[in-house]
Formats: sequence, C-alpha cells, structure tokens
Amino acid sequence: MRYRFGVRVGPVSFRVGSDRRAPVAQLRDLYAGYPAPEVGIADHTVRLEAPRPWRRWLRPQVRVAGDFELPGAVPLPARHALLAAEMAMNLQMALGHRRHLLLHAATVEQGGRALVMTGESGAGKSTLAALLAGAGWRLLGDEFALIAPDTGLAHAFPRPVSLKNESVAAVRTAWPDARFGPELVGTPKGTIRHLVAPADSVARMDEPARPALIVFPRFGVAPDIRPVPPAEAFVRLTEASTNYVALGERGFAALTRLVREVPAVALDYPDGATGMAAVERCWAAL
Amino acid sequence: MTDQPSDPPVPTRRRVLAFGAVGASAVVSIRPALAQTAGSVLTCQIAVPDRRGAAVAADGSVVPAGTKGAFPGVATPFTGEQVKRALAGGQLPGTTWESNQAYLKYIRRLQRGQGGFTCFASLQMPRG
Amino acid sequence: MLGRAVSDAGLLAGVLADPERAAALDAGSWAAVMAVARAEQLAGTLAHRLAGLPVPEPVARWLADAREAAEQARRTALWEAEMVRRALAPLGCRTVLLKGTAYVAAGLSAGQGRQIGDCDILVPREALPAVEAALIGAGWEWAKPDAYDNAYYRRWMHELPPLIHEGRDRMVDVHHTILPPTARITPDAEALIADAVPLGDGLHVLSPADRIIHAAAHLFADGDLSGGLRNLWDIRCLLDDGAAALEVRAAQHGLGREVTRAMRLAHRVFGAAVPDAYRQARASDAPYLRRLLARDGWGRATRRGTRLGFYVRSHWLRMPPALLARHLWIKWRRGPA
Amino acid sequence: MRYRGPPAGALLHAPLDPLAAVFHRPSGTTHLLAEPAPQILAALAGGEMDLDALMATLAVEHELLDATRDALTERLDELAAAGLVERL
Repeated sequence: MRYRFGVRVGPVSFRVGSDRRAPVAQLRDLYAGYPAPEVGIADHTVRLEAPRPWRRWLRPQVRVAGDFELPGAVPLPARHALLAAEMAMNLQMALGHRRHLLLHAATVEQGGRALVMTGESGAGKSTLAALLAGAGWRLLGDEFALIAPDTGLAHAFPRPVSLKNESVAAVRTAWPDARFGPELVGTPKGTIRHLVAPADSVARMDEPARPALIVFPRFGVAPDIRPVPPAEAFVRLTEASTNYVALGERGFAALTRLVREVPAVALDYPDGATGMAAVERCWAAL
Repeated sequence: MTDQPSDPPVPTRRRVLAFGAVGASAVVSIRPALAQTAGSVLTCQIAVPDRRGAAVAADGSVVPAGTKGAFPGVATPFTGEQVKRALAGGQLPGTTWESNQAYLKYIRRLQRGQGGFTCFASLQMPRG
Repeated sequence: MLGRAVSDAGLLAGVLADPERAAALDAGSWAAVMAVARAEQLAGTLAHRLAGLPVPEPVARWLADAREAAEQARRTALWEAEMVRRALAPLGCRTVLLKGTAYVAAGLSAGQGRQIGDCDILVPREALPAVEAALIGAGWEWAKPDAYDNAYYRRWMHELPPLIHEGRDRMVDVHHTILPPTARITPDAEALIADAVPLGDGLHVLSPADRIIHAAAHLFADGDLSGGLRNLWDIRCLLDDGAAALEVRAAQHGLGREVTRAMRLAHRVFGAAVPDAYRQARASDAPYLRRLLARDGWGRATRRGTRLGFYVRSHWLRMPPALLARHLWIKWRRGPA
Repeated sequence: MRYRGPPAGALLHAPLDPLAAVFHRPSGTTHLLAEPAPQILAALAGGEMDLDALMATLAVEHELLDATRDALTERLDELAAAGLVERL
C-alpha cells in the first residue's frame, strides 16, 4: 500500500497501510513517542482502503479492513479515516489476539496494582480513566485490559483514549495540558477526539501490574456502590471479553483466577467528579 | 484454580438437594461474545428485510410485498446504534409501535448467513 | 512456463512446499507471507509446517498463536461431529464425515493446522428426511428461513439447506452426493458411501482415493476457486498419504480431468509427490494458477478479471443455461443478500 | 433410557459462589451450573446409570427435597443438550 505506518503498543504491534496520506500522518502524530514493531514485523495488518475504486475521489470513503474483518461493516467518510484506523486495530485485537485474555475495559495503575473498569460503551470508563490519569494514575489502556493467563498480570496497552462529546471538555478542564488528536465531527457516535496517551504511560508500556480491583461503572445514575459476587463478576467479564471462548482452557483458568483473587464492585455515579471520588474511596478501602 | 483436571467438589453428607421446578434452568452455557467488539456497533447496519421487494409480517417472518397485515421493507437499513437502542426498549426511527415490533422480531430471528446477522450478533450479549 | 505467476501468494506457497525457504525471508517478506496466510486461511497450516525451524521472535509468537487457534478449531470440529453422531445414532444410517472435519477425525496430515468451518457430512439420499428430522429434533434449525432458497436447495443442490445449531451456533451441511445434480458430472454417490472407512466410533470417512476425488471435484468442478489455495494444500497432503488406483476410481466418478488437474497443480504449486506424467503443467492450467495465487502482501484480493471469470464459470458449471438464467434473475430481483 | 457422564478428566471445576463454573474440555465450552446439576454430574462421573439408579445414588448423599422423576429428567435433558451427559 502507498502510505505505511508501523507501531508497537505494549505486547502488540500493528502495520497500517493506507491509500491516502492524511490518516497515516494523523497516526504518526498521535503515536509520536511509540516504538516501532520489533525487528520490523507486526502482529496485525490493518488496511485503510476505498470500498470501491472511485471512492478514492468521489465522496471519498474508507473501509475497515485487515487480517480480520467484519462482513457488513459500513464504510466511513474519508475524513473519519483516523477513527477507522483505531477501530480496525481494535478489531484485529478482538478477533485475533490470543496471548492474553482480553477484557473490554479501561485500566489504570498505582503502586504496581491495577484498577480494571469494565462496562458497555457509554458506561464512562474511558472518561474515568482519563480523569484518573490526569490525577496521577498511570494509564494502562482505555480499550482493552490484557490479562496474561500464566501470571494473571494486567499488561499495558496504552493507545490514545477515545473521548466522546462532552467528555472532551470535562477532561480538558481537569487536565489542562492534555494533548488531543483532530476533532472528528459527525461520526456515528457523535464528536470524537483522541487524547494522546501520557508520556509516562507510553514510556512504561512494558511494565505490567497486578489486578487489585474490578469496577463495573454506570454513568449518569444516582450514586451507589455494591459488591459483585464472583459468579456474577465471572458472567459479566465473559460478556466483556472478546476472546474468552477462543482461549479455551487458558481463558477459563485466567478468568476464574481473576474473579476469585480480585474483589469486584458495581459503581453507579452521576458525574465524573463523583465517580472519581467513589473509585478512590473503594481503592483506599482495599 | 489449577490447570489440572479436578474431581467435582464432594457434596456435604446429607445436604439438602433441590431439583428445581420443571421449566427452571440449571445450566447456562457461555457463548462467544462478539459483543463489545469495540467499534463494530458503530458502523454495521441491518437491512429489514435483507432483500428488495419483500415485507415483514407481524411475527417477523419475510413475506411477499403486499401481504395483508405485513409491513413494507424499510428503504434505508438501520444502524447498529439504532437497533441497539430499540432492543433496549426504544423505537426504530420512522416506525409505529406495531411495525417496530415486527421489525425487531425480524432482527431477532436473523441467522448466520443472512445479511445483517453479523451486525446483530455483535449487538448481542451471549445468553447467560 | 505458465506466464508470470510469482506473487506474494506464491511466496507463501513456496514456504509451505519447502519450509527451509523460510530462512531466506526478510522482514517485508515475512509480513507478506503472514498476511496472505491469514487471508487464505492457511495460518495454522503455515505454523505446523514451520514448527521447530528458527524464525524471528515476532513470527514465532504469531505462529504459536496460529497453532493454538487451529488446535481450538480441531477440538470444536470434533465435538460438533460427536454431537451429529449422537443425534443420528438412533437412525443407524451410515454417516460419512467430509472435508476438514474428516481430516482431523481421521488424523490426516491435511488436518494439521487446518481451519474448519462447517461440519460437512454425507448420508444416503434415501436417509435425508430422517436425518433432517433427527437433527431438527436435536436443536438444529434452518439457517435461511426463506422459501425460495429451500425449494432451490431441495430441487437443485447436492445438500440440504444449511442447518445451524441454536445453542452452539455451528452449521452442518448434509450432503447426499458431492456435486449438484445439475452439474454435468454425476459422481457415484453409492460407491462413495459403500467404500467409506469406519473410524471406530460409528462415523466414517471417505476412502483415500475418494477423499482426493472429492477435494478435486470441490475445487475444480464446483466453486469459483475462492479459498482454493487451502483446498489445493489439502489435495497435496492427501496425495502424500497415497491412494490406490486413484485414476481408475476418478474415471468411475467421471472426475478424471479434475483429478489430473489437481495432481498437476498440487505438484506445480506445492511440490506434491505425483507420478511423472503429472509433473508437467499444461497450458490450460495457467488461468487456474493465476486465480489460486491472486493475493498480495497486504492480504488483498488481486486480479479482478480472473476472479470474475471464475465466478461466472462457477455458475455455468452448476446449472444448465436456462436454469442459470432463472436463478440469476431471481437472485438479482431479490437484491444483494 | 440410560445416561452417561463425561469421562474422567473431561471437566475442570471452579466453584464460584453461589454457582459452579465447569470447563468441558472436549467441547471447549464453559457452563455455569446451579444445583442439582453439579451433583448429577458427580453421581454420573465416569459411568452410566438409569433414572432410578441415579435417583437412588443422589438420595444416599443428600436429603432430596422435591425429587420428582419429571424434574430429574428435565435436568438430565438440559445436561444432555449441553453435551455434558449422553443419552444411551
């Protein structure tokens, strides 16, 4: 492909090929401080290509493609190619990654111990993670928690944090020197902006942490905290995992160990500040 | 948890054992979760039905256009987000209460190999 | 020579044929080989072929993942076959596993690292209604609840409309022969079933010669050659296992041409062990070779014209012209599925 | 009708309060079991029995509460559908 980009994020590396220049330039900017794939060979291939030849010029579009693809995915307008690239990388992880148990979760670290926040899109885990990172926690990642089956450790996968709509303003207020990618207006999820991962989390991307607390956050509701028993946590986490079944016996061992060793709470919160305070309280009570 | 096969936990002697009511369920199998395949929901779409010139009956089955009591196929496919909201108790855009019910029944009946199935699967939580 | 057939897919084929060639790959070539292997469903196969050979560290990790994924596929396929066996056991009809499921169930080299999708089985034609009822009774349901498709399958196809299990989301394809009755070739289905080899648990697989003949029929007399490189690799492995009186048997099924083409191409692409007569490719093999290797180092399909040609040919092979016209008309009116 | 349990070593158990998670190796499937499913599997482990024998075995170890043949048959049907028990 004409324009190419390679990057390593923690234990995973990608090569991205594009028939347009702009998305590759944007990726270089967002991933400025990241290493290249080890010896130049990436785990996953991502392609940003026009769904039909004329779509390179006429109302240009870009399609999410690569080693693993979802049939029926609708192309995005070319101005959202950066979003397509991020989605394509997520998809390669979700369908292709087997070295870790993947949980759709945001993870932050303090003192070598990890806080894993998982919930459906809209639960506010990315925003909470960004706010906590602004308050001095190390960001391990906002999209996937990577749990190593042999050690139970959470490995860092610090990609840029995808923030939606009003979250951008909230994070900017709490964290004035945060750096952002271009504003993507009118995506299927509204306005999206990528927060560049803090230099500290990129520099320490090869340093894993021991999971210490699992939180199931729910945004926009009256504050409440309740413990989640292991059986319920197990089911919720199989739902939050993109590769639990694919991992077979290793997945079973990793997930049963996680829910037996790590306490879990369901946390309802009305706004970011309250949520952060509640998380810090649960953490202090460990 | 060890990697070794283990014997089932030995039940306590003379413990009370309930068989459960007929119709209750004692086995839940974990299914692959395409759900949360981050971003897939964002751009996938579901045509209702997946072919031109057909209609959707109240029970969600596909019938020839013009069938009495059936709802015409929709011109623009629904997006994953719209379907997700509707499945959570909302309404598909441009539908009445009745046509919304019929279209959702159609979507719930989608099977592998049909257009829109992958999108629908990606919206689904596994049973359990 | 057969014209310019060197492509990134050709690079993968070369490594599969002779794993020692991997030693000469640079980083860019590795990336291409890995992407083509993914796109052609040959990642697990590549991993098995390269087992124990020195490769760069990231490649070793990638291969280990691919091996494990294939092992998972093997286990799932065997379990699905076991579920089919349990469902059909009361009928007492001979059930023959086909394709990938058969290769892993019989422990053949073609099954090593292979991706396996649906569970394909062959049963006697007269047993179809009972088989259908037994599967539906055991939790399978129609994958396509559409009247036209059903009528089409039942009338014109060599298999029941696909059934999917409601709890496991796995598809079973029930065949009563190996080519559509509309095709110009009619294999001897009774002989396929009569000469099948028992596996010990009640299930059967085709005889060694019939496995090759089925794979060749599937590749050259049925589809549009998509996924063909993997199918040709199957044939290469099956040929290596050996089959007595292959040509005689192929002629009995009316598939002599397909089987000899399979031998020539498996030798040409993957260095299969074949008799001397099949070591020289023919001019008529050239388009097949172009189609089989139409993949670039980013995993993209290439050679659009060749692909389209084989797509049109696949419909032509399956149906007499009038039926084809009717089929395409109905499909077109319904719009893209 | 006789019922056969999974062969020895086919199941991995992880009690997760208040349920039991089992991993079934031949299928690669995880099941969450509620009472009395784990007890039935334990009784059938590595062997086969008919309904009466199974009922009697369960009664040795437990005080059976609502032990109707219908309820037990239904639990067995569920286990058979999940592939954990085979009907012979």
